[in-house]
Formats: sequence, C-alpha cells, structure tokens
Amino acid sequence: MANHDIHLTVRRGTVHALCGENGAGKSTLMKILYGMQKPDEGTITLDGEQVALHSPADAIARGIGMVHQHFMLADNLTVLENVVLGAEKLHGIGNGARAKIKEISDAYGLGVRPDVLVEDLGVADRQRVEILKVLYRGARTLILDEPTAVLVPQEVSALFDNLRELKAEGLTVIFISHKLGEVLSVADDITVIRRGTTVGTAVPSETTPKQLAELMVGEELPSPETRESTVTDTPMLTVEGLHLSATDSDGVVRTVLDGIEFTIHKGEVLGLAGVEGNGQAELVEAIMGMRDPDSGTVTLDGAEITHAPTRKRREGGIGYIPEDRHRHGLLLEAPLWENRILGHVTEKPNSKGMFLDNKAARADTERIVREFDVRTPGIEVTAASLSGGNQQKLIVGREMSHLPKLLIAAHPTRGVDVGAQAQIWDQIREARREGLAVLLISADLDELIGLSDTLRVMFRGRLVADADPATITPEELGSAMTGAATGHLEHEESENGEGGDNK
Amino acid sequence: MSTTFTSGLAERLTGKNKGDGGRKPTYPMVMLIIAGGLILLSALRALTGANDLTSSGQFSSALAAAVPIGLAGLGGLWAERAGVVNIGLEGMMMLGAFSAGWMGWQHGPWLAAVAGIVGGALGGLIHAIATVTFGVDHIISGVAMNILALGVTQYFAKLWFGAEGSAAQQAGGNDKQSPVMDNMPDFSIPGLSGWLQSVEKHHWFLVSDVAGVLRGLVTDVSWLTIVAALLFAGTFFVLWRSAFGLRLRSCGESPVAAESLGVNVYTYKYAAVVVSGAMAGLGGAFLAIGTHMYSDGQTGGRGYIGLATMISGNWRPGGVAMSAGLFGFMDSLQLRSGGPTVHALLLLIAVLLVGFAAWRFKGGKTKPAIGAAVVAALLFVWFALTKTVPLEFVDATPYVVTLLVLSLFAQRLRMPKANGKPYRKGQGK
Amino acid sequence: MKKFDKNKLILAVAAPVLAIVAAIAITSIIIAATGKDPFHAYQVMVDFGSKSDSQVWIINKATPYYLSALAVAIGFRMNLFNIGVDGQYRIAAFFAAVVGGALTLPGIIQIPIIIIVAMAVGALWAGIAGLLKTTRNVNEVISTIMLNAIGASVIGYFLQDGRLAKKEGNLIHTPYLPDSAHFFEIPTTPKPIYGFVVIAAVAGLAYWFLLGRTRFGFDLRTVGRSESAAQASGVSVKRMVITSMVLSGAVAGLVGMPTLLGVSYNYGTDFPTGIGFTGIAIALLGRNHPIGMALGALLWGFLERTGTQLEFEGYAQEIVGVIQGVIVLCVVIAYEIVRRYGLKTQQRKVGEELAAQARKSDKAEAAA
Amino acid sequence: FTLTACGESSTESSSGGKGKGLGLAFDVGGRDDHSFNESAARGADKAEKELGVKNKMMTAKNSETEAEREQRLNSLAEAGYNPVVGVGFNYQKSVEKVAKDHPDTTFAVVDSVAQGKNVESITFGEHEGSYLAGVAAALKSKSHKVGFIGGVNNALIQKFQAGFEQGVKDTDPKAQITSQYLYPNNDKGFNDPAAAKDKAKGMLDSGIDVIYTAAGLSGNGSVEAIAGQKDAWAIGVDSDQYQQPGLEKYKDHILTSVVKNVDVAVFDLVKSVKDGKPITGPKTYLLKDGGVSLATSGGFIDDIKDKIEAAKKKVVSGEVKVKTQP
Ligand SMILES: Nc1ncnc2c1ncn2[C@@H]1O[C@H](COP(=O)(O)OP(=O)(O)OP(=O)(O)O)[C@@H](O)[C@H]1O
Ligand SMILES: Nc1ncnc2c1ncn2[C@@H]1O[C@H](COP(=O)(O)OP(=O)(O)OP(=O)(O)O)[C@@H](O)[C@H]1O
Ligand SMILES: [Mg+2]
Ligand SMILES: [Mg+2]
Repeated sequence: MANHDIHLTVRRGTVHALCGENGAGKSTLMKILYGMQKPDEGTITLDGEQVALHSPADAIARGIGMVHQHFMLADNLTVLENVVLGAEKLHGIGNGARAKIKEISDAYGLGVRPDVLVEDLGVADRQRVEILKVLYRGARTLILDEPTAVLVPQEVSALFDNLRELKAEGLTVIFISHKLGEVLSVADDITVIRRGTTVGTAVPSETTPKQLAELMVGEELPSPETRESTVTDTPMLTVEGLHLSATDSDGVVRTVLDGIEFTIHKGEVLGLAGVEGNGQAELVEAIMGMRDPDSGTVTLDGAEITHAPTRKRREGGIGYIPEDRHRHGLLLEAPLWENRILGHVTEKPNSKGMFLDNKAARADTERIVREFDVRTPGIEVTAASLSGGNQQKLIVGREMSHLPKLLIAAHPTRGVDVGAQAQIWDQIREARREGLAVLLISADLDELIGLSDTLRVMFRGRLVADADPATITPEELGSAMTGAATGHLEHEESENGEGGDNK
Repeated sequence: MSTTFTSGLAERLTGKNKGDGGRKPTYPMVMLIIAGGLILLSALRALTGANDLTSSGQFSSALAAAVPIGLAGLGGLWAERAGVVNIGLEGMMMLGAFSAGWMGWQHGPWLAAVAGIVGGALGGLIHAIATVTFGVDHIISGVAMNILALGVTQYFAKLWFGAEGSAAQQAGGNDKQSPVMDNMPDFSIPGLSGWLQSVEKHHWFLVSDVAGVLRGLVTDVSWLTIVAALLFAGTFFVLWRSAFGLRLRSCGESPVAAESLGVNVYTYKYAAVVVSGAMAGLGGAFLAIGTHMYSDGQTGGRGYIGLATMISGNWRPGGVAMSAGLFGFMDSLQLRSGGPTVHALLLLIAVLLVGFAAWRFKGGKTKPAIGAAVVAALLFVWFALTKTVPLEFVDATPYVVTLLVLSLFAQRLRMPKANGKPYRKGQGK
Repeated sequence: MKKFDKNKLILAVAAPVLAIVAAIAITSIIIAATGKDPFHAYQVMVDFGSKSDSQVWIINKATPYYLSALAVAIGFRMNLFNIGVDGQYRIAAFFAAVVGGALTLPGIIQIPIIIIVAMAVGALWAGIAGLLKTTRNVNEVISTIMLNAIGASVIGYFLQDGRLAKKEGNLIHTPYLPDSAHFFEIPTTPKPIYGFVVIAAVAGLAYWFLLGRTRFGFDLRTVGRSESAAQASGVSVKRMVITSMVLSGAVAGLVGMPTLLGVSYNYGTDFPTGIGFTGIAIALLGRNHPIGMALGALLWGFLERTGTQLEFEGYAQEIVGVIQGVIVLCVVIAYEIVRRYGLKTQQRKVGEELAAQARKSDKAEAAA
Repeated sequence: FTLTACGESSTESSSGGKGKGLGLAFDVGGRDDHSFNESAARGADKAEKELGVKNKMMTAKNSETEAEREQRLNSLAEAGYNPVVGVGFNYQKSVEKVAKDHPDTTFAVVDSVAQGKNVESITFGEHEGSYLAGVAAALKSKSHKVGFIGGVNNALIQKFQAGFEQGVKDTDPKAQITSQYLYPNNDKGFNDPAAAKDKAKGMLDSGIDVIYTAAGLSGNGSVEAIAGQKDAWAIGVDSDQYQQPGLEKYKDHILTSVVKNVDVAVFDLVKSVKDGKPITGPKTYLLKDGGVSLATSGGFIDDIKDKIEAAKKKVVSGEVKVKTQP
C-alpha cells in the first residue's frame, strides 16, 4: 500500500506544499489526483463537487495539470508537438497553436521556443516546457512534483518567481518537495506525509525547518556531517589532463570532458558538485572504463589504468554505486544472489577459476542481506520486487564486500529513505576511516558538503571551482554550478543562508 | 542506380526534422539529386550500351516490383512509429495474398484488394493483442505470427482451393493456388505514352532516358499502384500533419508522456498495428492480383525486405518509397536483363564509391575513404575483366545493397525512441 | 525459501501446459469447423506416433531441430535475435560437404575435420552479423535475414556441375563423402537412430553448463538481461555480441551434420532447408531451456511424423502447420502472462512481508 | 547389440492388405498443378476408369527432408498400395531406400534414374520435344529472335534449353537465341509468375517474339506478358497449356506446348503391375514412344505441320541427335 488515510485540503489561489521523505507516497498521491492511478477508497472534491478521475484526460478536463517528477517529454518531437499533444482540439497543431504557445510563454516569461526539438533543451528549459504544457490546457490547478530537484538554487528562485506569478493570476499550485527551506519560502500551506499517510499540517510563518523535519521523519534528522578528517598523503586515484569527446547522433563531435585534473588520497572523500549533464556521468564512466578518453591519464594506486577494461579496474579495487541503479547496478529480473555476483563474477566467493560458485555466492548474499539490513524475505526473489532503498542497500553491500580501494558513489542515497540514508552514510564513513578513497557525486548539496573532505565543481565538462566543505554554503556552491563563480570559493560571512539549509 | 546515390537521397529526404530548416530537404534539392541520378544513368547507358537501364519497360516493372515491398515497408512504418516492431509483416502479407486470392476468383480484383486489407489487418490484430495487451516481446510475437500465417494459409488453401470436386478446383484451383481472377484495370495517360515511346526509341542521351523513365511511370499503371502511391502520401499527411498522427507517433517516442497527457496509448498502438497489417495485407493482395491468383510461397520474403526498406528509409514514407524503389529497380533489372546489365552497374557503383571516398577524405576520414577506394578499384577490375555477372550474384544484389546501405548509414538513422520497448499502462515512472 | 521454489516450478510448468491446452482447443475448433472430428485426428496421431518406428523417426527428425534451437537460444539468452541460423547451417553444411568430399582419411580424423569445418563456417557467417552490429550498428535481425539470402546465392554459385559439385541424374550435389566419414548409428529396430543424437545431447549439456555454471555464461546472460548493467559490471558488450554470435553460428554449423554424416553424405539441391526457422519456434517453445527445447523438438517431430498419417484418414496434413503456429503463439503469450503474474505475486509477497515487519517495529516502538 | 524402441512398429500393425491400387507421391506442386503432376494424376484416373485400379495421392510440403519423402513412400507401401510412384526427381534417393524395404512392391520415380530390382525409372525425352518447339519457334519468329526462360537452372531444365536451342539453330541458323533462368538455384523459380512476367517483358522489349518457358507455374506469367503484345507467341510446357482454364484469356497467343505424357508412363506401369509383369529398370519415354509430343490445339502450327513432321522423323530415326546439355 502506498497511500492510506490521506486528508488533504488545498485552498484556491494558494501555493500548497506537500512534503515528506523519499517514498512517503507523495508522487503516488499526486498520480491519484491526476487520474493516473485509481484509489481503492476515498473521495476527491474539486470546487465543492465530488469528482471521479479515471484518467489524466478527466483531470485535464477539470483543470488539473501536472508536472511530473520525471519529465514527460518526447525527445524526438518538437516543443510545439509536445505541448499540443493530447490537446489538439484547443488550437490545432499548426500556426494557431504556435501563436498560443508564444502568447503564454511571453505572458509568464517562460521563454519557450516552439520549434526546437526537446532533446536539444537543458533541464530548466524542459521544465518550463512542462509548465507551459499545463498552462496551455488552461489548468487552474497545477501539481508540481519535486520541480526543484534538478535545478540549481538560482534556477529555483526563477521558478518560484514564476509560481508566485501564477498564484497572482488566481491559479492553485500544489508543490512537492522534501527540501524544507524551499517549502517554507514559497508555500502558503504545508501538508506533511509520512509512510503513505498525512501526519499533519503546518503554517509556514509559524514553523521552523526543524519542527517540519521532525514532523516529516518522526525523529531527529540524521546529518551527513563527517567529523574527524582521515585524509592521508597517499594518492589513490590520480586523474591528469583527461579529455573526452563524444559523437552525438548527428555526427557532431562535442567535448564532454576537458582538462580534468584531480587526486583523491586514501581516506579522502572528494565531492563533485555540478548540475546534471555537465560531464559528471561521463567522468565516472571514463574512470570506470566505460568510455575511452582521448587523452590524459588515470592512475589507480600507482598503476596506470587509462585504457584498461572495466573488469580489470573492478578487479583492481574500484567499487561502483551507479547513478541509475536500475540501468547500471542491477539485473532486475534476476534473483538477489545473481545480483550479488554482478560486477564481481571473477572474484571470490562468486567463482572458482572459470566456473561459478553459486553456493558460495548464495551464502554470501545471505550475509549481505543480514549485515546491510536489506529488507527481503529471501535471496531468491528478483531484484525488481525490492523497494528502491533496499535495492540500493544491496548494491552498497555488494560493492563494500570486495573491500574497494576507491569507491565511486553517484547519488548514493537518491530515492532512499532516511533510515537507509543514514546507514549508507555510515558505511562510507567507516570505510573511509580504513583508507578508502571516495569520489562522491550528489545533487543533494547538503549530503555533498556534509560528507566530503574536498569539494570540486564541474561545469561544462571542466572543473571550474573548488571549495572547503567546512565553510561553504549550498548557495555559494550553486553559483559555481551555474558558471557564475570560478576558482577557489570563499565563504562570505555576511550572507545569510536563507532557504537553502534545512538543519 | 546505386547504393550511395539513393541512400544519400533518402537520407536527405528523411533527415531529421529540425524545425526551421537544417537538413530538411528543399524541393529544388530533391529535383537536383533526381536529375543528377538520371544523368549518371544515361551516361552509363550510353557508355555501356545497356539500353534497358532506362527503358520504360524497366521502370514500369520496377514500379510493379516496388509496390508490394513498399507497402510492407509502409506497414512496418505505421507499427514502429507507434513503437511496435513488426517482423510479422511477412505473415500478414501471406494472409493478405491468401484472402485476395480467395475473394478475387469469386468477386474480382477490387474486392480482392479489400479482402487482402482485411486479411492483413486480422494478422495485425493478433500481433497487437500479443504485443500490446499481453506485452509479448515484439520480435518473438512477429516470428510466431509468421509461423502461424504460413500454417493457416496452407491449410485453408488446401481446404478451399484444392478440395476434390469443389467449384474452386473446377475453376483451376489446387492445394497451392487459388483459381484465377480477372485483371485489375490499368491506365495510361493517353497521347503522352505514345509520344514518349517515339522519343525513347531514339536512344538520345538523356532525352530518351527521361522519356523512358516517364513512360514507364505513366503507361499501363495498375490502379492499385495509384492506390499505393496515395497511401504513401496519405501516410505522410496522417502521421505528420494530423492530431491523430501526432498522438500515434508520440506513442512510439514516449508512451509515458503521451499517457500523462490523456492519450490512450493502447488504442493508438492497436490502431497502428492493425493499419500496419492492413498495408502489408494490401501488399500481399497486390502480388496475388498481379499474378491473378494466390499461390503458396508468393510473398517470398518481401515482408522482411519491406522491413529493410523501412529501416534504410529512416522510418519516413519518402525514405521507404525511395528504398522500395531501389529494390524494385534492382529486382526487375536482374529479372529482365540478367547479368550483362547488372554488369554495367558495377561501373556506376565504382564511380560513386570513388566520389564517396573523395567526400570522406575531404572530411578527414581516411579509413573509410581508403576502404571505399579499394572496393572501387576492385569493382573497376571486375568490370574490365568480365562481360557479365553470374546470375547468383545478381540474385543477391538487393540483399547485399541493403547490407551496404545499412552499414554505411545505420548510425545516422533515427528510429522512434520507444520502438520495441515494452509499455504497460500506469507503470511509467 | 522452499515456498518460492515450489511456486517457481508450478509457474514454469504452467505456461507450456496453458499454451498446449489453448492450442488444442483452437485447433479443435478449426478442425471441427471444417466438418471433421478433431478427437479422432488426435487419436490417429497418438496411435501412429507411439509406434516404435515412429519413435525412431521422431528422434532422428528432432536431432537437427534441437541443435538449431540451441543455436537460436544462445542468441536469445543475450537478447540477440539470430534469425540467420538457417543460412548459417546451410552454408556450413555445404562447405563441410565440399571439404569432406575432397578428403579420404580415417573416420576418426575425417569426421572431426568435417564437423570443425562446419562449425567454423557457421561461426564465420554469423560473425559477419555480429561484426556489423558492433562496428556499424546494423540490427542483427535485418542483417541475418539478408545474410540468409546471400548465403543461398553463394551456395547456388558453387553448387554447380564443374564448380564444387557434380551432376547425378537431375540432382546436383557435392562429391560423396567417403565411407570413413559416415557417422555411427545406434542400432534400434526396425530402423537405426542416427548417432548424431549423442552429439546433440552433449551440445545440450554443454549449453546448460556453459550458460549456467561458468563465468562466461554469467556474463552472457547479464548482457541479455541488461546491456547497460553488463557494461557497468565489466562485460565488454561488443565483444560479447561477437562471441555469442560466433558461438551461435558454430552450433548452427552442427545443424546440417546429422543429415550430411548420417543420411545424404553430400550436399545437394535436395538438402533440407528451413531448419533454422524451426529452431526459432522450438527455442521459443522450450524457453531456451535445454530440456524444454528437447521436448519442443520432439513435439515438432511428432507432429510432422503423424501429420502425414492424417492424410490416410481424410484430414489435411497441413493442419500440422496450423497446430504449430497456434502452439508457438499461445506459448509466447502464456509465458508472458505467467511471467507477469509471477513477478506480481512476488512483489506483493515482498510488500506484505515488509509491511508485517514494519507493523511489528511500530508496535515495539509504541510499547517502549 | 540392438536396442528396441518401445511399442510395436507401425509395419507390424498395419492393416493394409495388398493390392489397394496405385500410390502417387507428388512433389510440392500437388495433383492439380496444371503441369506434370496433373499429367501423372490423369494416368491414375485413366487406370481407375479402364482397369478399375484405385489410387491414393499424397503431396509433399515445402522444404522437406529425405525422411519425410521416405515416410510418404513407406506409408503408401505399407498401406498396401502397389505400385508406388514418386513424381519428381527429388524422390530418387527415397525410392531407392524404401524399395529395398518393400521388395514385393513395385516403385517408380519420374524424371530420375534410381537403382533397385523393383524400381522403374521413368524419364522423358524433354530435349526431343523441345527440339520440335525450337523448330516451330524458328519458323514462326518474324524478328528472328527467340527466347527461352527456365524456372531454375538445373540439369532437367537444361535439357529443355539444349533441345530448344538446337531446334532453332537447325531450322534458322541466323536466329538469335536468348536463354535465361529465373533463379539459379531456388525452387521458387517454378512458382513465381511475376518473375517470369518481368523476364518475358524484358525479352519482348528487346525484340524477341517467340518465347519458350519451361518454368512450371511461373510460365503463366510469361504467357500473360506475351499476350500483351501483338504477334508474339508463347510456347508452353508439360501440359497442353492452350487447354488450361487459367490461361483461357491468353490462349490465342499459345503457339503450342511441349507435352510430357507422364500419364502414359503411369498407366503403363499400373497395367503391368496388374498383369503381374511389373516394368522395372530405367525407361525413357522419347518422341518415338509418344512420351513427349507437341500439342496442336489452337491450330497455330497447322501451317508448318509438314516441317515439324519432317523434323520429328529425323529425331525419331536418329538422324538428328538432340543434345541434353546446352
Ligand atoms: N503494483 C504494486 N503492488 C504492490 N506493491 C508494489 C507495486 N508496485 C510496487 N510495489 C512495492 O513497491 C516497492 C517497489 O518500489 P519501487 O521500485 O517503485 O521503489 P522506488 O519508488 O524506487 O522506491 P523508493 O521509494 O525507495 O525510492 C516494493 O516494495 C514493491 O513490493
Ligand atoms: N500500488 C502500489 N502499492 C503499493 N506500493 C506502491 C504502489 N505504488 C507505489 N508503491 C510504493 O509506495 C512508495 C511511495 O512512492 P512515491 O513515489 O509516491 O513516493 P514519493 O513520496 O513521491 O517519494 P520520492 O520523494 O522518492 O518521490 C514507494 O515505495 C513505491 O514503490
Ligand atoms: Mg520514489
Ligand atoms: Mg515522488
């Protein structure tokens, strides 16, 4: 069950925030309001009238529009086509529609160009297309599911300006987030969800982030902060002059990584900040050997591995927590114990010589399930049937079991609940104490700042800035992420960390 | 005609629809390329004396050979634009040919065409049920479809056409073929056809060639060919210029996004796959009507070739038409004139490869350039040392050409993004 | 744990049973609709199929089918659709026949040479598709279909009097293999079983062991389940594509051997075609499982053996084609239904179990 | 040692007594193929009418294996049919094998030579018939260009080509002959009228005005193409195509057909078995035996009847030796 006993009342013409930790059931609730999923019981009342929403079409007809957590755009279609899809009756699919799009775009300052292919747009632009899609349908109630997750702080404030403008026009906005500072800064009302049910409401002006957080989690928030430093002088991973170019589908060669240089020492966590799509994924893939750099060197524990195959690197001691666990970390339809072998098939206990040792692998999977608290009835169930958090714990357990020298952790706690999050942080800290080097990539700037010993900022394929995690604030990091600041970032005491910090 | 030429053209015709221009072909450009192709062909004809290269008969039969392949390709396009891979085209063609044969001997060719459409659509429906409703892997379902269609048509052919003493048997049917049906009427543009013929006879450089090609396209053209041409145009307008088409294509690009906007993805997928079957069925019917009967094994792998034309045509109607045309051209060339004429083509391909090599070399790609140059040199040698090409090689040309086109251009092709991916309602992220 | 295993077994059996029941129902309707008694037809088939000579015939017929299915299944296991087994086994058998016909060596050397040539040629032909896929991004479904046609032309070119073949009456075939190259037979009455069935069984066993028990097999299955995960886990997907294509082609090379070494002793215009496509059907039917495919191959042999007998009872033998088509379609649908049902129940179970755990801990908290 | 499969064998339990009549096993074309299978069937019908011998006909499926052909012959023999005839050269090996297992049954194979004490090998002088067709073509062509279309480039069809070419050359030495095949090596060639139509059109476009097509069912396509052109002639094969219902519309263009009288051979065999003196060994039905002949329906070759008769005499007498390979 994803939702039960939900009570939610939203006033017209307000911004209503919905918060709750990952997996609390926020998205599910919104999908119900948008007709994408059917509730087993309960009622939805809109403007005093009880409604039944069987499909998104019903919801749209009643003026409800939704911007999904994961963008719902077809890359190969143009912005115009994406916008008019499903609403062709309104203004046709030709010039009428184009004019209307321009009109809306101008009215709310969205700056949307109708004839561009969506695949050529960046994240913030895509989000504006999504909002325009909703407005184009004349929605009076907007649902925004975690619209800020992929934006840098500057883009967030631009978005909030848009939202306030919408509110001024009399529209209702339901806004989902688990970033409490944001919520408090923009919302008129707040509803908190935990484990699929509403646990309370709050008025922003009378609530502190701490109160809200405790309402959300039901307990003290864990902190990702690293206490004592364990950094040593021994370099574990050295990257020098790394350059990588990729050919896109039009045959155009683009530079995705340029002059990347850094060193991670034993016992050091290097945090890499950056807006998604600025080359972090490619850097990870280059270090993992999934992409072959044009020039530069990668050295692991004294051994050059620039062009070594992925397997060699894994055997050489790189552990990998991938960004997208479903695509890169798991075999969804395979049982857990086979997932335990994945990536380490050549290592003990998974195989002996050329042959698999299924028995030993099974036994070791049992151990991981136990030690890493993977909530599962057994190791024969498929990975697909576990929840995201438990899948992640399995992956962490697997990677840690081989005592890596270097751990590449990309968004290690994305979509993971608070309990599991703390556990994963503990794992990383503990291994770090024993000399593990970590390359950490995260969109959660608090996690990044809290866990790292060193911070670097990546922008358009280059490392443009560095910062000291002890003093830096998310805002300052954010400005470097948009390319507004470079070099060594110094914390300026005068500034007040408004809206960005949730502790 | 050659690989590089047409595929280059197809490429241009079908290039990514990049908003305001970019690589979108302009009308004069298309005309220029066609003109260039014609000049090359005429030069080749004049040089080698292979008069059949541009004769009206050659183009007329190329057209007839292209239509069923093109219809299959168009069928594939419909399905795949909605995200369903249809390798069952071959089976749907069989069903179409069979239904046409069954209807045709009793009620004439027009109803045969209708029956073919219905038969193919039924095949499409089964494929849709398996893939859309039950979520079976598309290729697996398509293979199963082909096996089923073969079994069913053979069984019912025996029962309905070959039963001892039945009316069908009396009328000339047997286990493997239906009784014959009437001719599908055809038409020629009066006046024009005769005049063109007189021009064509003179074998004047270019002039006669153009006359030959034109005459081939306006003389004794089956009405069904006209229908097919209209279907190509219609497909373009429906899929790219109507709301229905936008929705259908969105199901192939991102069904989850379409669903979130209230599009019933299942409905559109069903519609697309059924239309796909109908088109392939019409392709099968075209074969049956052309030979006045259904016969066992009539489709001869054309469904698969249709699939290939769809891919090398970059999932665009213009591209499918071009590559089906290329297939038809090669097919009829080898059937009509055999080895010596195909032999002449070696020269053309060699020349074009040299051009290709030069182009790649200029672009700084030495490796492919050298490869092309070496192949070109080998072809020159082959051309110079022989008088004809063995029939077996001629036979294989369409397939080799497809492989060549794909291996040269596959990287640039752009299939619908969610093509072949399973989709379940309400399970998008 | 045990519970899951039992469920798994039930689910595994459910699909084929469901499919065969559905197929029998549909076929019965078709036969009945044409005014014949379907049950009598089944009785004729079962009676005739259970005769000893039928059994021998079926086993002999099933042997190449099984090998073909194995070749297809290797591709399937890693999500490669090798539609080209048909072309691969034919071109392999042809060149093996040419080499075998040209040599006269003791059987112990001659037979392995022939088999190795066949496997090598099959591997080479399939490798082209693998290479085109990895280097030029050409979909293997299309390229193998094209290669089937091209292979037929290549054979056609060489299979001519004066080239690599010679004429015997109206038949054209490669020179006969020497007696030393005749494969042994298992002497059963009334007719012998071709000895190649042993090789097929060994190949099945090797398939099972390779895929299920070796590192290589794990890597191969990983690619089949998720290419992206495989890549990240350290499998070179490109190399794997070529390797498995080559492997599939090598096994495809064996498909023609029972016929070449046990029946025809040459490759002629009458060499059987289409076994590659049958292999696809059987791989689907047997779900790529070595035993499932063996049963599928035997079922196919049974249908073909007994279908002919139907002619004597006034039925059309072509009904066999319908039965085969319906079975395959029903099987693929049934597997999908059962698979999805299995996944759902498992997810529900996991959910329930976790909810129970959560409730317990909530209670504990409340108590504290 | 000998393993015994379980259960009794179908032979032991076969109820079929002896003398059930004629068993005919066709190749893929089936009995009504309007070609030589049909001719064989005609022989069977005639035997039934005149000798009261019943028959059972079975047809091959596409892409069969040796085992299936053997099974078909075996089933017929075991069911008690005698003689058992395999129609088509594909049956050669299977007839040899099955005949060994059934020494009391007489077997025959058409178009091929098979070994065996109880086997008749029925072959025809296609080259001789084709020679006459060549004579007719040469006499009727106004452009002095004639064409030959073969379905599949195999030894059997080459016999047609060789005879035809020789006939043309002997009659009109300056005539141009174009001989082409639809497929080098694919039985599809006998079943692809569309291909034959294209081929014939190509020939017509190059000025050829008489075309002899030896391509089974595909021939319909070339007849159709020829009928579309004034003054062009088609020569058919195997059966008298002038009489064929499917070609009704085009019959005015069917000059003649080289008829292969399989019915005669089949009837002879049935009669011999009935009389207790089964024919065995190779038997070639030549022009002189009436095994092949030139059809005269339509009367289009009446004007050159004498010259054809003269040519026939030369062949029969052995004065002209017709080649079997081009
Ligand atoms: N249709 C369903 N019926 C019952 N339970 C389901 C259903 N779908 C998912 N679940 C349950 O939900 C969980 C699967 O979660 P999913 O993979 O969607 O996680 P996620 O949203 O990524 O998780 P997280 O919230 O941890 O990020 C499992 O516990 C599964 O049992
Ligand atoms: N039909 C269902 N039955 C049971 N559980 C489900 C069902 N659908 C989803 N779930 C599970 O319920 C949980 C709530 O998911 P939901 O996506 O709503 O969370 P969320 O609050 O939006 O979290 P996030 O912050 O990660 O977006 C997830 O674990 C999900 O897998
Ligand atoms: Mg979630
Ligand atoms: Mg959510």
